[in-house]
Amino acid sequence: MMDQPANSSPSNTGAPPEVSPAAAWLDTGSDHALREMHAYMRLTREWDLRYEKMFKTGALSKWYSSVGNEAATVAAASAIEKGDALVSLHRDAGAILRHYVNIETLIPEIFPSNMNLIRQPLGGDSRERLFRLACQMLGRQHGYSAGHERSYHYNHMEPEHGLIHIGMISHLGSMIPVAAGAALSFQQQKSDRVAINFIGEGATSTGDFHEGLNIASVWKLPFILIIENNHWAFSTPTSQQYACDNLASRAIGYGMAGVEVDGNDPIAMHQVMQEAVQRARSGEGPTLVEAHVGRHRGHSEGDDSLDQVPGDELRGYLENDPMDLIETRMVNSGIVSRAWLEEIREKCAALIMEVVDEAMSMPEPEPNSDRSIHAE
Amino acid sequence: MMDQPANSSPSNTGAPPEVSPAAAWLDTGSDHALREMHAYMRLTREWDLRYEKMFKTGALSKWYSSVGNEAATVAAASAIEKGDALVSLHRDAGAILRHYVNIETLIPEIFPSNMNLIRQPLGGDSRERLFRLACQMLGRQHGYSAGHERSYHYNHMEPEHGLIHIGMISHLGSMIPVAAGAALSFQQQKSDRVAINFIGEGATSTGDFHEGLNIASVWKLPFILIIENNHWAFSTPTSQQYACDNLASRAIGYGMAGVEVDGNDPIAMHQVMQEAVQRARSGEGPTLVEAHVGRHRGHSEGDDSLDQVPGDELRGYLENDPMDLIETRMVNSGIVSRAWLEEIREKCAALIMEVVDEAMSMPEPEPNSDRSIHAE
Amino acid sequence: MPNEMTIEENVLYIEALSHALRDEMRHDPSVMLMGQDIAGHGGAFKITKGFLDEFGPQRVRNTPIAESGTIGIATGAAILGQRPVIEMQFADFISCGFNQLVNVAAKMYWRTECSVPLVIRMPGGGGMGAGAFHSQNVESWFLHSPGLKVVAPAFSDDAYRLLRSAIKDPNPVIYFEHKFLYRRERTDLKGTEIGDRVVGEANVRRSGQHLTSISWGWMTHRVLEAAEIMAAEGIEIEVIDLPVLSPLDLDPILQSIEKTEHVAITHEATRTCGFGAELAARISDEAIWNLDGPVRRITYPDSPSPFNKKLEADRIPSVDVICDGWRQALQS
Amino acid sequence: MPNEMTIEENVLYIEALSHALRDEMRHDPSVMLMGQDIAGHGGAFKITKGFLDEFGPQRVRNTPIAESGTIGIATGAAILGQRPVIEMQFADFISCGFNQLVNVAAKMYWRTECSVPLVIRMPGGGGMGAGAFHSQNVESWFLHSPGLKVVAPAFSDDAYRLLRSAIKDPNPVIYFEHKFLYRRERTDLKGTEIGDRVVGEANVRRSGQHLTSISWGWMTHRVLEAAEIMAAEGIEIEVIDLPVLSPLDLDPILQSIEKTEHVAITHEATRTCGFGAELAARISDEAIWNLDGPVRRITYPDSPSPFNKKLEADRIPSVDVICDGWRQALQS
Ligand SMILES: Cc1ncc(C[n+]2csc(CCOP(=O)(O)OP(=O)(O)O)c2C)c(N)n1
Ligand SMILES: Cc1ncc(C[n+]2csc(CCOP(=O)(O)OP(=O)(O)O)c2C)c(N)n1
Ligand SMILES: [Mg+2]
Ligand SMILES: [Mg+2]
Repeated sequence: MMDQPANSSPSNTGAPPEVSPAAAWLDTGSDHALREMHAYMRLTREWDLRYEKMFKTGALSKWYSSVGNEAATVAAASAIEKGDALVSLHRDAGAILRHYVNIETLIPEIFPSNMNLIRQPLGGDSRERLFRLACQMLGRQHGYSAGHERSYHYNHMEPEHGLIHIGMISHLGSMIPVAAGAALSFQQQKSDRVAINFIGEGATSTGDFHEGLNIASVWKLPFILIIENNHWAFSTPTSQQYACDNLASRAIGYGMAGVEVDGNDPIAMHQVMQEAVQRARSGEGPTLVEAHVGRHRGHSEGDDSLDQVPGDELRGYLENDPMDLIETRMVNSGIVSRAWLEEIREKCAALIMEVVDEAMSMPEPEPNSDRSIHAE
Repeated sequence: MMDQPANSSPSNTGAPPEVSPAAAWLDTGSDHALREMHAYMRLTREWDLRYEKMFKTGALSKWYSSVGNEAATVAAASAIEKGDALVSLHRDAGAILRHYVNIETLIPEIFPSNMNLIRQPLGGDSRERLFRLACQMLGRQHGYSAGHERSYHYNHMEPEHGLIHIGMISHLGSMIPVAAGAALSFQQQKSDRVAINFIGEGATSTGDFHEGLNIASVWKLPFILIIENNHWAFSTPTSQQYACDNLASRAIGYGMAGVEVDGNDPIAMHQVMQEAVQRARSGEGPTLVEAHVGRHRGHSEGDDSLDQVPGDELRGYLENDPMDLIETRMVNSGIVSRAWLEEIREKCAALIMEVVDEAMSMPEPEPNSDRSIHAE
Repeated sequence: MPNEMTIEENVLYIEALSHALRDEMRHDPSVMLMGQDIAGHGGAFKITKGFLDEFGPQRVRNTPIAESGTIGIATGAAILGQRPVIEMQFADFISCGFNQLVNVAAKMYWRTECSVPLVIRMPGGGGMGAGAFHSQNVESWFLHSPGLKVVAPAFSDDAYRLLRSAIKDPNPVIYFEHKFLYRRERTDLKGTEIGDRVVGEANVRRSGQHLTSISWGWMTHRVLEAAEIMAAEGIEIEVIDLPVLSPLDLDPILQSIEKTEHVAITHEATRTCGFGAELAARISDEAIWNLDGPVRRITYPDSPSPFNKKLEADRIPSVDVICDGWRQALQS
Repeated sequence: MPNEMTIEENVLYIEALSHALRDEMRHDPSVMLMGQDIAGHGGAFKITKGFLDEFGPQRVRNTPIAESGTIGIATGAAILGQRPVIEMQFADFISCGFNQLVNVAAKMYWRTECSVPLVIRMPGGGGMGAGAFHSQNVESWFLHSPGLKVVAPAFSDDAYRLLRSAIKDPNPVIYFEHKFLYRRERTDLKGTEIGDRVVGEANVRRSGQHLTSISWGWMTHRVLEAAEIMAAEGIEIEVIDLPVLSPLDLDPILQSIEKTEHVAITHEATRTCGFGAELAARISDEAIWNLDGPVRRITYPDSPSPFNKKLEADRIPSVDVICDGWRQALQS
């Protein structure tokens, strides 16, 4: 019988795995790193809270919340650069916002002027991107799919700024091979760019997970798949989804690198991602990252699927809210004050409110049943 | 990064892994065990040689040879009993013959009268089964699919004898979930029966391999999947098929038992299978068995795919022909003489010749384009 | 086991489905359910809420997210005596289990004479702004795949009766249930006898002498509405509903056409190679001399489903579009 | 890069495919091939033999046995500038990659305005006793899936020209090549201009005034043979071959029917919801007043393909069956 890998994860108790220490390379700049991560996490949190509210008031018919996923997604996207491909799923607002938006151009006072960002920002108009994103969520003409597709089901390309973003289709697992294919295009073009993609732990049961990762590893594609393991797929717990100790161990079966990480810790997450990106850029092939995050909401707003989550487990997730964790850490280490965090929160909320209100006032698309199904 | 499992296999050099010792439980009866395995392996070998010849003379339009797979398949099927389900692929004549036929009723002098068979044989008419199998290979009316399906693409059920055999469809991987479903039916019926299924190493890349094994493990189904790793899929070597050290390690990612074994050694193979069957019968769930076998022939007769196999590697396979290995072992340990082995060979060849000739003289089916697509 | 029937007035379509599943599970212990989130949660639409408690985790199984694996496992279990009923969370996801369905399950009986008593429940259709992947009507793929039976009821009573028949049938049955009807359609369950096979059915739901309309699922309701409007104009539409698409019962259609000499097919599926094409082909083959005009097809265009509701509404045949289609058919 | 054309006489269908791939790979460095056993071995049919040596392992890639993964990866690469051409080892295996094709690749442009220049080569069709899983004709599934183009050439010259056009086209193209024709059909490659899009084509391959026949792929050859027989009886068939099924060029068909007033469609695919149904529906919708009889469909029955050659031959429309179908069409 095969040995089980040594570092199996704690089983799905409420508490996430122990917080890993920040990476050595970030030590000197860790104040900066925390501030940067935090700003985007906060922007993402306010983004979601806004739509959750709109769902409650009936202004929106459906919403999949990414509350709880902010540390994992923001930190993951912090590891990619101009020309890299982001392929996102339904709880990846953090990755999208991190990649699309230079927050300091929208809220100039948010960072000290001498702050080094972890990565160089993409060029282009952050405000317009954020605005179009809001239009997209609301099915407006000005959204990225002109009202034809829902929420995160769109692509957005700005070749002039090296922005490559491929959104999801509903069929889970399908985007894994597609994202690996983006990585293949880089390999073919002999560029050192990489593609990153997200997947829920539930969708690791799909055939496309297997086929996509296997080919990616055989072809040594510059590809990173991040499992956002929130321990529930709709109403299905991991015990009914898979029987292995941890999903990162599947990497063994593909002969690729596999890492398990606390997805509530953006610094640990970022380090893992940096290493994976480095591996990919240097031709050493793909990495499977399993990031444990908490399940804070129902599967989608308004459903009662949270009822399936045992009270203890849920409490563990809420007590380890990545927003709270990072803010406590920042305050405890004296980087910022609670008052300043509150100011940031208000600024982010105000920005989102403004953008979403503006999007709400935009026109819906006009009937066009002749929209072409073929590129001309 | 995940640890690699300790017992990784030798990479695909020509030579198979070292021969494991026969299992302790077989020690006392190992003469018998070898004789039994050998008889069925020889029957299988002669079966294939006959069709290979018919292919060469044009009497048959296509043939996938199972030469080289006899030890693995015969030993695997020796581990199942009445009421268990056999789900076979294209190189599993050994398993089918072992399961269908009581060779001692066809060639009464083949075993000493005091010999204990590893398992109790199924009841029913061995000669008729063998004959119908030949008719099936030749597309005759009397075959198991009445000429509608090719070669091993058929099912055969004899409920009164506890014979449950589901054959393949062409689409590789598809039968894995189906075989797991047979195991599910046993679980539902609270019986302790098991289902075994075979797959080539190439077809482990299919999504159905993943989906089937994952569900089987989550549901703890009494299911055993045997990978016949002949290191080539048509013309594709394992280096272009997967990047892991060995396929048994995939079991880790499903939280199931996984074993790598020398498929040229029927005693080692049988031991592994016995353990797996035991595990399944006692409710401990599925096992993934990776049996290394040699690639002795082209993918199908008459193609030139063997040209892709490096000469050294091919030589290694031929030198480790499981027929030769077992016969040398039997002779060296004084169980039988070369002359007796030759007699067995002749008897098996004569039996096959007779049955196949008889099948050749049988009528082909009559046109019936109204054969029902629905059960009435 | 008891073979009890639910007899109840004014039953929601979605409740009819629950009743059928529950009654059939009580009746036949080999019936088992598989699907994503169908156990504790009761499924995305709560059709199996409470089933886990009544029937236990062996017979009501949450599956991993693996449509192909699930259909394959159900097929294997069905060959050996179980009667699995699979819930697709949405009909659209069947594409992920397509091979198992069209190549393994569908062809099994013809190939091997082993029967595969398997039902796949397919919550399908649009009208709710659910976008390109939660709105599709894909019956035609399966009608073009020999070996499957295909059901698509429009009314609660048909839904109840045919779901039970589908489970009893020894063949794989693709059972399309329309999400738009779940909480909108109500009919009495009267205890109509339940067949142990799915057979062709073409039911005249309204009589008329000017034009024969053929439809199924949600569209039958729009057609009935449209027929009211036309009646006010003095035009009487004969409305034929097809709760069973395969096997097809063509005779009532041909008889109706003999009377009306005009025919229109309305479907929500995209146009090219939809079932409307097959019906049109059959009708013009067998009844061309009775026709006083071409067979009209009133369908979704060849397009994915838009998320924006206005855009979607622009594509689904509306009552107005149906009436217009009929007027044109009658003019030509 | 050179845009050279192969000009050669008497070229086998299978060689035309090789030439098209090679010429297009020489012309456009973004073209890459993926498929099982296509590299060193040159594919199950040896169409890409020698390509590995000429173009190297980056552009000629053996894939693991993973149709869905392969199509998905090709789709991702296509979005970002590659032009992948996938070889299915047999067309039948497309069912394993069905979701990627109909939901990801097909809908991508409509959803996102990102184009997916992808070709899937599908060695399909029967006639060789290859059984239920190596003989299917599944074009209709894809014709019912908006966003795909579908090609099915009958002649070497069309095969060459349309494969090159398909690779240049910015859309996913399902390219059916018929295995029975591989080593039987020969035509001259004359250097006909190559479009950079696949557009509808309906080509009159023989003129006649009594009946319009529509077909594609292998069946066009049987139809031409049958037309000879009928000619000897004084009946002139107008043979229209459709090398492109989608987009459909209907006009030449309607024009022909205006003249002949009779029409029959012959296809090797199973009958129900096959493309014959769509053609029959379109024709009877747009040309019913020109028809002097129903639209006949001469097709495979709704059945899998038998292994035994006699049983198979009994199902594929033969020259005799085609002639009979026509005679009936002309009588009615
Ligand atoms: C192929 C497929 N099957 C079923 C669904 C329905 N579905 C949507 S989300 C979901 C659960 C996803 O769980 P997980 O992958 O863990 O992601 P999470 O929502 O927890 O982030 C399911 C079953 C789907 N989208 N695709
Ligand atoms: C889904 C699918 N794709 C492709 C094929 C074509 N094919 C038939 S056999 C084969 C190679 C199989 O290799 P392996 O699984 O290693 O089995 P082996 O023949 O070596 O025993 C391939 C690619 C198939 N049958 N099914
Ligand atoms: Mg989850
Ligand atoms: Mg192999």
